[in-house]
Amino acid sequence: MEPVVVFFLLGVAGGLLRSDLKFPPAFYEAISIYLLLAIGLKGGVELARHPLASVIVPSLVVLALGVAIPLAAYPILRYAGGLKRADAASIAAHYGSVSVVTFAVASAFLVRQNVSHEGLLTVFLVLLEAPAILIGVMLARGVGAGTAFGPVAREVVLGKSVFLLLGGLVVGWVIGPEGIAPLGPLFIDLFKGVLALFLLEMGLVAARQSAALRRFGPFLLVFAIVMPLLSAALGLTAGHLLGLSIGGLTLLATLAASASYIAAPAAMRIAVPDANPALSLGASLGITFPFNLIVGIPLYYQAAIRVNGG
Amino acid sequence: MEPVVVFFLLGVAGGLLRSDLKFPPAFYEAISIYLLLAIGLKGGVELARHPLASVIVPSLVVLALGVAIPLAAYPILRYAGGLKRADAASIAAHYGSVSVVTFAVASAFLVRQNVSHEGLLTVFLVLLEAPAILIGVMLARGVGAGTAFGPVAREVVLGKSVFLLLGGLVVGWVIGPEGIAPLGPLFIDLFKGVLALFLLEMGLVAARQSAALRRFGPFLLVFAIVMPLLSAALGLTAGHLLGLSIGGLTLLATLAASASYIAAPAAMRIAVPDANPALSLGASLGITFPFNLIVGIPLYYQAAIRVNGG
Amino acid sequence: MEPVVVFFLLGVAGGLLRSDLKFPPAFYEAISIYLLLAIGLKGGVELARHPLASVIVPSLVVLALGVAIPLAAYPILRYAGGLKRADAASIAAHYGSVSVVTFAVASAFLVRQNVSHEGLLTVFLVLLEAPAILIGVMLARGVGAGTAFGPVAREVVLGKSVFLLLGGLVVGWVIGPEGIAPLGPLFIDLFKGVLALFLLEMGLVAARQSAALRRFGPFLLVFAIVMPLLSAALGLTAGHLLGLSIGGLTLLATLAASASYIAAPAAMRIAVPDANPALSLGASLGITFPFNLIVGIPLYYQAAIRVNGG
Amino acid sequence: MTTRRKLLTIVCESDLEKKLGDEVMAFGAHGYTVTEARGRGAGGERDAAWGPSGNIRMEVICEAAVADSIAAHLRKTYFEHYALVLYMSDVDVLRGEKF
Amino acid sequence: MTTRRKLLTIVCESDLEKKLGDEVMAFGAHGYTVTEARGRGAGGERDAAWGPSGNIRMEVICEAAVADSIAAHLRKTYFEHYALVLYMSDVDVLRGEKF
Amino acid sequence: MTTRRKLLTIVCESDLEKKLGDEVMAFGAHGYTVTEARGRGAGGERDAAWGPSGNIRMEVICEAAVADSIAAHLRKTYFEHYALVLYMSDVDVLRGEKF
Ligand SMILES: Nc1ncnc2c1ncn2[C@@H]1O[C@H](COP(=O)(O)O)[C@@H](O)[C@H]1O
Ligand SMILES: Nc1ncnc2c1ncn2[C@@H]1O[C@H](COP(=O)(O)O)[C@@H](O)[C@H]1O
Ligand SMILES: Nc1ncnc2c1ncn2[C@@H]1O[C@H](COP(=O)(O)O)[C@@H](O)[C@H]1O
Ligand code: NA
Ligand code: NA
Ligand code: NA
Repeated sequence: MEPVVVFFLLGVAGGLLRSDLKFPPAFYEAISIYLLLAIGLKGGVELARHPLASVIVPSLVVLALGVAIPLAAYPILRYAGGLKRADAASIAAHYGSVSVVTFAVASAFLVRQNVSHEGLLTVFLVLLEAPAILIGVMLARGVGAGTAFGPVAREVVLGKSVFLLLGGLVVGWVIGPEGIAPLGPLFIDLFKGVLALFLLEMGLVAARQSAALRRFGPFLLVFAIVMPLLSAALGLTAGHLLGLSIGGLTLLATLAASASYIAAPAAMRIAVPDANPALSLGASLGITFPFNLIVGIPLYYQAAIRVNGG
Repeated sequence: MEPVVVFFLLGVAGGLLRSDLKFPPAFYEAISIYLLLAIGLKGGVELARHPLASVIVPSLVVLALGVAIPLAAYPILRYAGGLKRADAASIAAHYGSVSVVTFAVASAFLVRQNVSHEGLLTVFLVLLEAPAILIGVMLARGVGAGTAFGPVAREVVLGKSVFLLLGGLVVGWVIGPEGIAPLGPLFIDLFKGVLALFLLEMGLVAARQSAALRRFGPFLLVFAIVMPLLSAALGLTAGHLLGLSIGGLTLLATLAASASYIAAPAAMRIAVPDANPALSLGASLGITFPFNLIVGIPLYYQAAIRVNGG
Repeated sequence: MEPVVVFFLLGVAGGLLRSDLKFPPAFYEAISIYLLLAIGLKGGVELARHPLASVIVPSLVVLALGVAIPLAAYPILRYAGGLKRADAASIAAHYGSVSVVTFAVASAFLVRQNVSHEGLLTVFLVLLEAPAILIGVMLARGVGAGTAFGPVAREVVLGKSVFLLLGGLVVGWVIGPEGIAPLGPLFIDLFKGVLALFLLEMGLVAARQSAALRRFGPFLLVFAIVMPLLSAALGLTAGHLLGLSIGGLTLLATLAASASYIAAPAAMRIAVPDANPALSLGASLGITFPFNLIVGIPLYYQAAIRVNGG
Repeated sequence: MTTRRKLLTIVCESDLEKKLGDEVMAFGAHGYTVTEARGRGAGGERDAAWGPSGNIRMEVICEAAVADSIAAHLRKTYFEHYALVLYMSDVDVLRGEKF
Repeated sequence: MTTRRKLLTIVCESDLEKKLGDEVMAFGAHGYTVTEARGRGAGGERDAAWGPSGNIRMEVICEAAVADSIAAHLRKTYFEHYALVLYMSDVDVLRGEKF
Repeated sequence: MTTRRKLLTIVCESDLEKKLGDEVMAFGAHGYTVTEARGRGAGGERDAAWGPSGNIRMEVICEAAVADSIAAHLRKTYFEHYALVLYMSDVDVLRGEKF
């Protein structure tokens, strides 16, 4: 098992045993800032190696993926699950958006397998963060006259997640490989250790979220495991269209399968007040996140091998 | 002098000069989490090299040491020192338990002397943390019918110190040397620097604690220097029984001699309310901690050489 | 462009676009503590290579520089700018004191140019921090009978900036090159990455400060660009007197040109209450800081080459 | 020397801080003070261990009429769907014209 | 529109947070709010510079009878051995049934 | 069982904490509690994003006469040049002799 995932399990154990370990809020914040920026930087440096024009078509395909997943999730939640409109829309937004940490764990997994991937994937990560959130708001409110998407769009794009990822991407692209070298000890070498710390904390939190979920019956539990598999299939299809390598396929499937628990919750809380956050966080963080870490990523990797080899 | 100890002295100077330097509480917390986890991890990786069965007998000996020290300290405090029961019990608990940072400084000291030690020592560190605290509660309350040790035991074992040390130990043991490698830049390479930062902060705090102690007369001052010497002798005896190397002997003596100022204060504050925390912290952090750092560790090392050579 | 400056520009962009990215106060504090201590340490280690006596004359020259700059700035602010006495005095203090981060960026710039500098420069940094603040208080209050400079002097010297720089210097000097080695991964290798993070945050803050400045008309804006050029010229003169190398000249010019936004604001706020902090911070942080980072440092380097070559 | 004003205290999830701050000002308050908080209530424990679980505590000193209209607005807008607690008391302020 | 309730504020050492929270609920309160604090008092300065020296500030809105029984309990249990300060005032709440 | 005292609350820029704490004690208070804060007011937003932009919130429980003399002192010393807000209310304390 990927070492950083063991830290996650330690956190889950602590949460279940009700250990009084708690990260100070400022520490949690600082680690988040670091991880987002570091991922952006690394992606930007990779990106500097490619001509910018080659990014356009793949980006459009990935944007379509970011729209398709919440549109696919919504009817399942609304009609198969019988959830009320706001909840279905909010959960759809969470599953259409992405988990940056799941992406980071999948990257670490690939490094251990000695499998490389396209630099473009970090761009995909950024591109997938926002669209599903906007779709979610539309699904909840309808595309009526009175709906103002501007503020929500602004909120998401200038929200700290996208700002740091995108900002890191641009900075990495500007300063390039030699520029990043003296910053490497912080942003590259420490990355995996900090990720391990973050996963320890997320384990503590996830243990509590999954407890909250129990109240809502088996449908969400099943959804939180089946939906990532569907999304991963969509991701693999999109990646196959784009001719991605095995590493790229694995990461795109992981992105598709992952569910947001940072950007989406904050945005949905304001934009769709009548959605219950315990449902969406319980599913995305309490079930899907651990599922992807432990079962999903290796699975998507195997699938990527088949798709690429076939 | 060990470089990290110089940081401690800088902190003491700042405290005495009343500098307005103050670590934000979240920073102090974050550093503590890091140090405890890193020590656990390193120990766990070491441990993975030994068969688990060989741990049992040494563990029992060390547990006995953890019981013996507070039982030895209590009558001294109560009868020679004339302290009231609760205070004697609480201070005994502090001196029976251990200071993780003193252990870390002793390890750094050994690295500078090019002396290695058994991987087991981190296990001993974890084992010595809790028993003395329980003994302290018994000494304060009596072992009567109405006494509930469950909650105290639970509190200590799931408290963040033991949880992180033990959790780190297990994670290190599970992921082993290759698993820790990519985490090394954070958890190994930075360790000593972070320890230096922590010692700077502890210097600031210790300066204030030792000031508080002045109010309580010379007995505690003498106790805070003589008790570590007695405990170190007990530790050396136990280590000799176990056939430890010079490095192992030094560390076990240091553990025995060190007094807790994180786990014990929190537990005693709840379990033995009528003990005055200024007494126990003044002695353990204000006197014994600096004494061990500056005088104790080199002394225990010399003693370990004699014991091992003899 | 120096990579860390790109992080600053990202922060400025975030500030202007009103991104909701915000560093937790404890993170900002922790980074400040780290940077000050690391700079002190590095300087102390350098210093250990020189005989202490050789420091005395240069120190006196640099102290004179620290007195001359605020005395030169004050009449400009008061009579050319028409500012009221307290404001002129406070701004003069800011420009006479120094910006530690500007110094760090200039050092990074020199490393990229493969230009070395005298170890003494960190001592100069410490020496330049305080005198201008005292001069500022005198200018504001007059050197009358009732004026108590003791408290202000105490405040500045034991304030965390000077304490950490000076403390780091002493510790570095005591432990020397071999002592610092095991601490290097934290205090040396990570330095530039942490500096980048800090500059990102300062960009967010500077964007807001420069907005505040707009209210106060063009004089301050011009002052905030012309004054550093004048000070840099004074710094080059002093450096030439001392026979500094090109690297040393660049750094001393940068120190002279830089304006404080940590130590000076805190001290002036208490000592000169009727000075408006929006003016001094708007100028020093909103204009002079970015100006030095982007335009100033390369300029002072070019000038240093001429001075040294001439 | 002192004037009587209302002190309105709001405890709610951190995500609302920005929106609430703007609304409070729009209703005629001239300022507010925010501290980080955690707590327990009908919605369970909110322990501030990570972003979405933090609370804030916002205090607004203002005229009684302003306090009432803010309270009415919050009641209408947030009570149904958000963890939000609100209470009022009288305080005596210096410089009454400031609030 | 509003109901009168008691606001009980407790300032004490951080170590007590968990225990106090449970006790307050056990005495019939339906919630509480905690913020980090530091301070000075009879026990000297508590500057939150490290774990054992931090305070918390806990607020409980509840019925007067509940406030009184909590206060009586705290007085009995903690006054002698802990740094703990406690005060009460009246506040007007919306949704009085909540508290 | 309880005694009536004044609760004086001061919100101001963090830089004043040390000075204010000493002054409050000098005027006869026996303690105070401080929490970190941020806010908005006549002086614009103070968002605590970096050192100079943070606020503190200080509470002092004391006798009415002490509260008045502290308030008068703060009014004289700080109102003109500092971001500082101050308000008072009545609270009921246990152990009245402590305050
Ligand atoms: N009775 C109470 N007294 C003080 N604070 C409360 C009370 N009830 C709730 N709170 C605070 O308000 C937040 C939201 O409350 P609730 O909507 O009841 O979950 C809680 O997390 C607490 O911080
Ligand atoms: N008069 C007071 N006003 C406000 N807070 C106080 C007062 N006295 C004590 N405190 C707070 O209560 C804590 C414990 O007080 P004590 O038990 O008096 O040391 C202090 O650290 C302060 O935070
Ligand atoms: N009406 C108000 N209600 C609550 N807090 C306020 C109010 N006005 C100002 N404050 C606080 O006091 C600080 C200084 O206020 P000011 O001097 O008006 O800028 C602000 O940053 C707020 O934290
Ligand atoms: Na997804
Ligand atoms: Na011990
Ligand atoms: Na200068």
